[in-house]
Amino acid sequence: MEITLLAFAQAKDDFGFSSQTVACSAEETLRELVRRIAPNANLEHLRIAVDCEFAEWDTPIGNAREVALIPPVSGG
Amino acid sequence: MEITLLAFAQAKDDFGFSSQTVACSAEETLRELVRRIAPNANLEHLRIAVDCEFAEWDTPIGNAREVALIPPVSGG
Amino acid sequence: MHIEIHFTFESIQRPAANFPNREIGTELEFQGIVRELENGRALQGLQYEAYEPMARQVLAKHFAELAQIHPCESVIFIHRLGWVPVGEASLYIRVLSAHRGEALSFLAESVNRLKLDVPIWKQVKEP
Amino acid sequence: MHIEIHFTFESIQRPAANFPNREIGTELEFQGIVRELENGRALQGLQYEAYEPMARQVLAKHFAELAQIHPCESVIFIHRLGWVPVGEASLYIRVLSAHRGEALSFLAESVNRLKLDVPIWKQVKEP
Repeated sequence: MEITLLAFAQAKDDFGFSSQTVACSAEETLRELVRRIAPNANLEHLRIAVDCEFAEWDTPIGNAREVALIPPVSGG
Repeated sequence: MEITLLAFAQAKDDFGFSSQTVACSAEETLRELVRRIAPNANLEHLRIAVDCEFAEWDTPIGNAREVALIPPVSGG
Repeated sequence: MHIEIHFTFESIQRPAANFPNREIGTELEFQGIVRELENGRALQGLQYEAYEPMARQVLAKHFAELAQIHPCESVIFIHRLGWVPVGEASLYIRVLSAHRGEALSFLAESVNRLKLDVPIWKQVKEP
Repeated sequence: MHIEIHFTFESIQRPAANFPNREIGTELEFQGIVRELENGRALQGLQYEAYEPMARQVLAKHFAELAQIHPCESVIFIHRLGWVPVGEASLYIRVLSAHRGEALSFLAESVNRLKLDVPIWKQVKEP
């Protein structure tokens, strides 16, 4: 299976992409997925969203279609 | 001496005037002044202002120029 | 702090946007609109009057006091007088500040105080 | 409750005043303006981006939840994206309600929540 991995704002700069398609399995967790793409990235202040909802890093990908790296928000 | 006595909103209806010039002495209190003009008026919910500042009913008129009867306010 | 207080017998016109400096971060505008129902009665509008010189004096005091507690750059206060039909604004307040918290508190407390001791009255009287 | 959520790369245009019924007593409008100074640096402007489908979903959830606590009739939310120069609005929110307390609380808590978990970002980057 494949998912779309999105990165925004500071995460886009840190990870070096804004969107990529990633092959993965439903059992892999979000943390494992991101670690595989960016082994050295600092995930400390990063939240993760699955199909437009915040998710836990240790959740399996399951049937997700879009996973997004969400740095601290600063709208307004 | 003379002062101007003003009445607004419900007080204007209750007292039957919006403005009148009243002869008085500096020693007369605001309550005595109003009681003299309107012996039967109910002053319970009424505040009184002297030269655009709220005053106590039992203050002497002193050198006031304008005294106003202030029913409960309802602006906005 | 810039303070403007206006009374008008015409429809309230929103003042032109005009920021005094490049440090304004919040523009907050409040309009009080005449509602159809008051105590269960269906109204066509309300009649407003003010003891204008005293209202100006009390409002200016409120704004100066509130600016000490919630520092803001500017307040424009406009109250309509005379007959105000349902659906039209009787009150307009614009507050400018660096940060939103100050403008929100300044506005909320200005309106609370307005309803306590500013000599303005509404009455249910047809024009 | 009427909810509108817009994102725009153009200057924010204030929507036409439009009251859904004769029971609206408060119109409250908030604009967040880009300030020149951020952490002591003098800026020319800020660059905004959003994860728009998620931002819409989170905002809609916030508004629905807040409407349960502070009943309001309508909220229009407009966030600008891309380059926003100092002195221009990045955010506009209009709330309509019967009474001012609800609109003030709804607005204040909407902006608080916006800054917690709505995926919108500003960055200091020249265009």
